[in-house]
Amino acid sequence: MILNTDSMKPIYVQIAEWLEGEILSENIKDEERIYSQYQLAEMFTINPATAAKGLNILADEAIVYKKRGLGMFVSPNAKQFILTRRKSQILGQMIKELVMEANRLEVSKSELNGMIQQVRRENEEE
Amino acid sequence: MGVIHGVDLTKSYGKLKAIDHLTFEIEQNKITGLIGRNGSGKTTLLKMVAGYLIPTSGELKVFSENPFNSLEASANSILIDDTMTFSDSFTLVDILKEMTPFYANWNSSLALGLFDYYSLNPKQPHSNLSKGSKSTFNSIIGIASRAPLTIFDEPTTGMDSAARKDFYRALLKDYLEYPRTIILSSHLLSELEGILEDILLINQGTKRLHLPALELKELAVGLRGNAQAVISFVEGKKIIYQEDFAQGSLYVVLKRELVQQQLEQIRQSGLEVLSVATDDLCVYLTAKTKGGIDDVFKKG
Amino acid sequence: MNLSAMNFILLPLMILIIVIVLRDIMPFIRTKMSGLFTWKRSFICAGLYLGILVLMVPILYVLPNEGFIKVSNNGDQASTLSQNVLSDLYTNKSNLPLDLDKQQGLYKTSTQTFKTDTKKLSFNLDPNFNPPLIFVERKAVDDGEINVSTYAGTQSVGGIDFTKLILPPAMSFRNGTLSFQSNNRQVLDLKQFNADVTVAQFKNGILGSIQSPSANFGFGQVIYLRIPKSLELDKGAYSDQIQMISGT
Amino acid sequence: MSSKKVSLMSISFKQYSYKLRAHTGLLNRLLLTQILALLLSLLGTSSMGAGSGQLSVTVRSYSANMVIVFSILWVMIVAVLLTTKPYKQIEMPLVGNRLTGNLSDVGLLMTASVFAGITSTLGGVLLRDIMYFISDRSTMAVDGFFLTLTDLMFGMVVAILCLGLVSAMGYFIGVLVQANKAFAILIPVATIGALRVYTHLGQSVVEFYIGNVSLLLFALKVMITSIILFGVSMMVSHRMEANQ
Repeated sequence: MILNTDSMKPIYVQIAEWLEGEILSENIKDEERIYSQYQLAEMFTINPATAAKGLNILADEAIVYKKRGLGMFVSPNAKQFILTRRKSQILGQMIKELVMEANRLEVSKSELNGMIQQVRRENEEE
Repeated sequence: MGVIHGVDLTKSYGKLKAIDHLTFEIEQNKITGLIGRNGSGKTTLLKMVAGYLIPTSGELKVFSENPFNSLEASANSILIDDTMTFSDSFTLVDILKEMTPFYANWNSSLALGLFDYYSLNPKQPHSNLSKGSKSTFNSIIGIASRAPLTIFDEPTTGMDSAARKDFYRALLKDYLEYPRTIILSSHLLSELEGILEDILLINQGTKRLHLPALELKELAVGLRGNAQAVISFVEGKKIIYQEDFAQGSLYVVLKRELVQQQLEQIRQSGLEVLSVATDDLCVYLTAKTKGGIDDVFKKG
Repeated sequence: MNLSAMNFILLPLMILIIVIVLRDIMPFIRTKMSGLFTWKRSFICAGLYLGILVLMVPILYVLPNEGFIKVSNNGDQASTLSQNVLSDLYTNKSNLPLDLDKQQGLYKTSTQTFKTDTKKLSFNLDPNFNPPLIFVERKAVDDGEINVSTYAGTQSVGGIDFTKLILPPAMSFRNGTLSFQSNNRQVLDLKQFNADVTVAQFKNGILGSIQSPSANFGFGQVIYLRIPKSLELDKGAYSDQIQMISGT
Repeated sequence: MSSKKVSLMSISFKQYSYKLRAHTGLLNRLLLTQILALLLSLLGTSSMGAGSGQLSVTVRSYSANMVIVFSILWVMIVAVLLTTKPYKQIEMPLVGNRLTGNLSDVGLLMTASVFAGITSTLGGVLLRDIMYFISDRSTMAVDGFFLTLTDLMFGMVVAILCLGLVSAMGYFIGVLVQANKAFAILIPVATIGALRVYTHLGQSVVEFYIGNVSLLLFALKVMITSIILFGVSMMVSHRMEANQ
């Protein structure tokens, strides 16, 4: 992954999201050791403090936990937790914006639903 | 723990104050970016830190010692800039060997490894190098020296973008392996922002900001939209930058903390809430006058 | 002495050339050949240079001390001596005949023997010739031979005795006439090695090292003739220069 | 991170060893200068002539004087050059301070003086060897040709001392000029002025150093003067900023 420095999102948030993605795709499984801040710093050419902050976001949400002297490990049910949270927060926020944009473009409720159905169908066909 | 302490530091050349009552502290084993526009006093400050120049007034301590003419400070620091000169008696590889006895932590294998990687001509004298190759070569010395205080003054001048990326990556990797205090000066923040921990922004010899790089990104917020609506929200607040955007439209930049509570409200009133690119923010913070280049044309 | 004035012009000129070499040509060469003169190569050059110079010392000491002009440290004395001898000869004061060969201050430059069958000896001297003194001694016997010896008085410049380098006058004998022809003007280019100023100042003092050495010059040549007992002598126009030495 | 203690002398020596190799360009110039001076010396340095009627005699004197004088000029130029910005700039990437820079310069100048003193004196030997083979010995005075080893050693020591003294003067002048450019005009003006007012000044200064016959006394005078000159140079440059 290449970080997008111009993005609105701070780099550490991008790091946290990338790590969540790794957990979601089960590249890192439950109870497995997650990358250290130094590994992350080297992987993404970022300052280790930035990487640490990304890890801290996950730690704050208990997605990872610290084992003394051993590093950070993925919590049990981390994947489930991420899925739930993303559904409620990220998807919720996106839908909010989607609805706002639809309103601005004067798209009716049924029209919007139709468009969503359409995209889902297309994805299923693929 | 701080490695460099500056208190009320001033350096003047005649009437011109290159550094003007600057108080700052650089912390140990952090990568700090010294950001400022051309002529903002970056080089003067770094040369004082490296012990080349005497402060006109104020106090400066590096490793708790006055760096000017200090052997101790010199042994623990290195300043890499484009004025570094080497005798034509030395080939590039000679120079790398010659540096070895001076710097206690010098990493020869790293120096030669980087040298090979950049495929510079080992038999060439330093004075014949192109600007970019010179910067590249000098940066090898800076990285390999592993000086407890390593200072780079505009290290990527003339380098192509691939070489810049390689430099930042090499510096970071060696920093991870061997943490030390590093100062990087640049007029351009964006490309090195990622590897920085702290940012010291100076303008006309004075400090504008000194904060962790992570905070800079969230320091300011931009509001764009209907001029009246924007004004109603920012009334009475200190505006960092403002620009007439389109007919009846206004773009303002101000500290995020001033409007943090109102952000939701602002969004709902149809204004765009934008994050401000750090580079732009630096430009706004170091602008000599209010407004931008556009004002020149308006008046004309 | 005008040559030392030339040196005064030459030295600043050389310094100027050096300055030009250092100032203008060197940077040009340096940019052209930068990278060529690495410190290793320069050290090798300097080492070789020093090595060669050091090697020159033993070479100097094994060079045979031959063929040089011996410098007489009593050149002035010898010169005075020769003058005295000659004036004695001229005024006929000395006990003669003298063995000039053994006389200090005189150096025999040539000897020649001519057979004569005439009864009379006449002379022919080149008018361009700085007139030499001719001494004539009658031998006790009639052997029909004229023995000619030429001598030169000690000549030295700055202690360098170059008497031996002086060419004898060219002479010929035909039909009872002994002719002396002038050589072309003889030019001698002498060389001497001086101590460097670093050493000289301690030996002679700063002024002593600059002082020019003395020259003893010009006391000309002497021709000594030994003629058969009964040979008639015709001094001709040269009676001033020809001096009979009365034998016993 | 505690900073390591560094020794002044060890850094000075490292700088000296660095500069020795960095400034080989100056060494090359010495060789060039000496070879040129040697070639000129083959012409003979001073001559006198005399003539009488049939005979004209010139005596050419040969010695290493020109090589020595040129070497002295060289060391003077080197000493001044070392204080100038382009030469000081090569210290910048190195560990050190003003003092180590000065000490290493002094070391360099001493080395230069020793090398130039030995080579210029030996130049006289080379000159003799060359003359032996290329010139007619029957016109060459033997006196002074075979240098004694003592004279050779003596000459070297004196040459080295002279070169050292001149380098100290050059360095001192260079430092003064760097401290204040006005000295570039002031020094020549003052020198010429002093020589005008006290006509014998030059002579008495020369007399002071070489107007005695004891090598030991000469060496002592030269060394003390050099130490004073270098010492003052160091004090003057102590507060000077690098790379201004």
